[in-house]
Amino acid sequence: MNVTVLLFASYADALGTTELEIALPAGSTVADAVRRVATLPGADRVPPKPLVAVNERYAAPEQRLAPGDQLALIPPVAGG
Amino acid sequence: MNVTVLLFASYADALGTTELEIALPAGSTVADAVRRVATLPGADRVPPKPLVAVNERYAAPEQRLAPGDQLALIPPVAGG
Amino acid sequence: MRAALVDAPLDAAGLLAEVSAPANGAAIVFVGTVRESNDGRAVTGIDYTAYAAMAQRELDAIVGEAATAYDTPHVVVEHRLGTLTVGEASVVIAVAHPRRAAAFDASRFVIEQLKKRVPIWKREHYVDGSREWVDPTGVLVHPSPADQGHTSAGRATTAEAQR
Amino acid sequence: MRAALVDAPLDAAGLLAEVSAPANGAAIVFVGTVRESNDGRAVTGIDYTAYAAMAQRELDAIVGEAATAYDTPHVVVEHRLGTLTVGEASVVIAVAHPRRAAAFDASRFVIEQLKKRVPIWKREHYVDGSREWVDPTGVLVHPSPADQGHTSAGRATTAEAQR
Repeated sequence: MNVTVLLFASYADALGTTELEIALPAGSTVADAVRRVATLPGADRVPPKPLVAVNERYAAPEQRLAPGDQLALIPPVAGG
Repeated sequence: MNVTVLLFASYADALGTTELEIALPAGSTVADAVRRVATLPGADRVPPKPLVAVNERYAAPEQRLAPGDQLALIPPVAGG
Repeated sequence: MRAALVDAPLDAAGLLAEVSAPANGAAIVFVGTVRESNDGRAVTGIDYTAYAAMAQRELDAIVGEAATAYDTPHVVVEHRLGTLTVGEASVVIAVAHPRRAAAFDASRFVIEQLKKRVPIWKREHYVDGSREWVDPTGVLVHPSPADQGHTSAGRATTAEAQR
Repeated sequence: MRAALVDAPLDAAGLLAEVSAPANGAAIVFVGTVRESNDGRAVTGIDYTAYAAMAQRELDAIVGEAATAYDTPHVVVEHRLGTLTVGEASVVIAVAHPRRAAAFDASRFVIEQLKKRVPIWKREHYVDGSREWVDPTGVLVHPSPADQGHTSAGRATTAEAQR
């Protein structure tokens, strides 16, 4: 299945893009997606266990993904 | 000696005036002045031990007064 | 750092501008307003009166204490006097600080101290035309001469210690 | 009850007016502004960016939680995005309530929650022309491509957890 990965702020700078598509085996979890992203060039500048949102909601590493899910890697937030 | 007594809000309504002069023996205290005010018509509607300020500062009952001091009887404050 | 008693409508935005400075990361504006009811009675307005000289002195002391305790010169308070209608601002406190926690604490300090020690009084106007001095300590408040409908025993006005 | 991400200068006085109502006795406006320095470095401006859809969702949730917890519908927050200069407001929170203690607590709740969970990021501009993403958790922030003077190890930006 394919999922979209959104990148922001320092993570977008690290990977050189704000959005990418990854293909994962059915039944993959958030943690599986994060491990896939970690293999990409520049991902050494993203921490191994970043905060993640799925479809605009914070998600646990063990959450299962569905085709077309929108994953976002969330750098430490700094609003206000 | 003479001292001025200022009255405000409900105390002014009770005594029907905002300011009066009282004559006290030398060496009198805040408490002495308050007891004198308590003999005036309408003073039954002022509590026996009101807050008092002398020359714009809160004062203890035992504080001694000087001629010309400005005493103020302070009803419960309600600013804000 | 400034405190004032004023007879005209208060300007919250003006006070916010007054405390702004490039070193600050947070500003808090507290606005106290006349509520439409108090202690279950419908209120139409409030007269605020003060022992003006002493109130000014106490307000000056409070902003000075806040400035020292929270280490910022950016503390301003204005209290209005006169007759206010429902919704009008009776007090505005503006505080700015490099850090938000101190700004909140300083703002809170000023309003709590003001309510405790500044010689200002308020007389509420009720829909039935009567008026009563508010006593936040909850002891009896006697009706004013304008308030002929009540006996001299009045009624207990527990008022709000928390407005 | 309203939350918004906006691209234009924020209007603190407008938000204060928005939460005003005759039942309220207290209104608090919190304004977060860009400071001239952070962590000892002189700052000339800040870029704010967001995961807009999720930030909107989280802001909506926060004002809803505040309204429920403190029992008032009068909670509004606006967060600005884009490039701000020193002194400009990045966030304004307005809360009004019948009682002041709840107004203070609700205001504080909104800013603390906002800083904890709303996906907004800021990149500070320094006087030397470099720019860095701020990490309030204090772990390493890597320099952006525009920041050529630094090695990829960057420098630790402990930032402010308390602005």
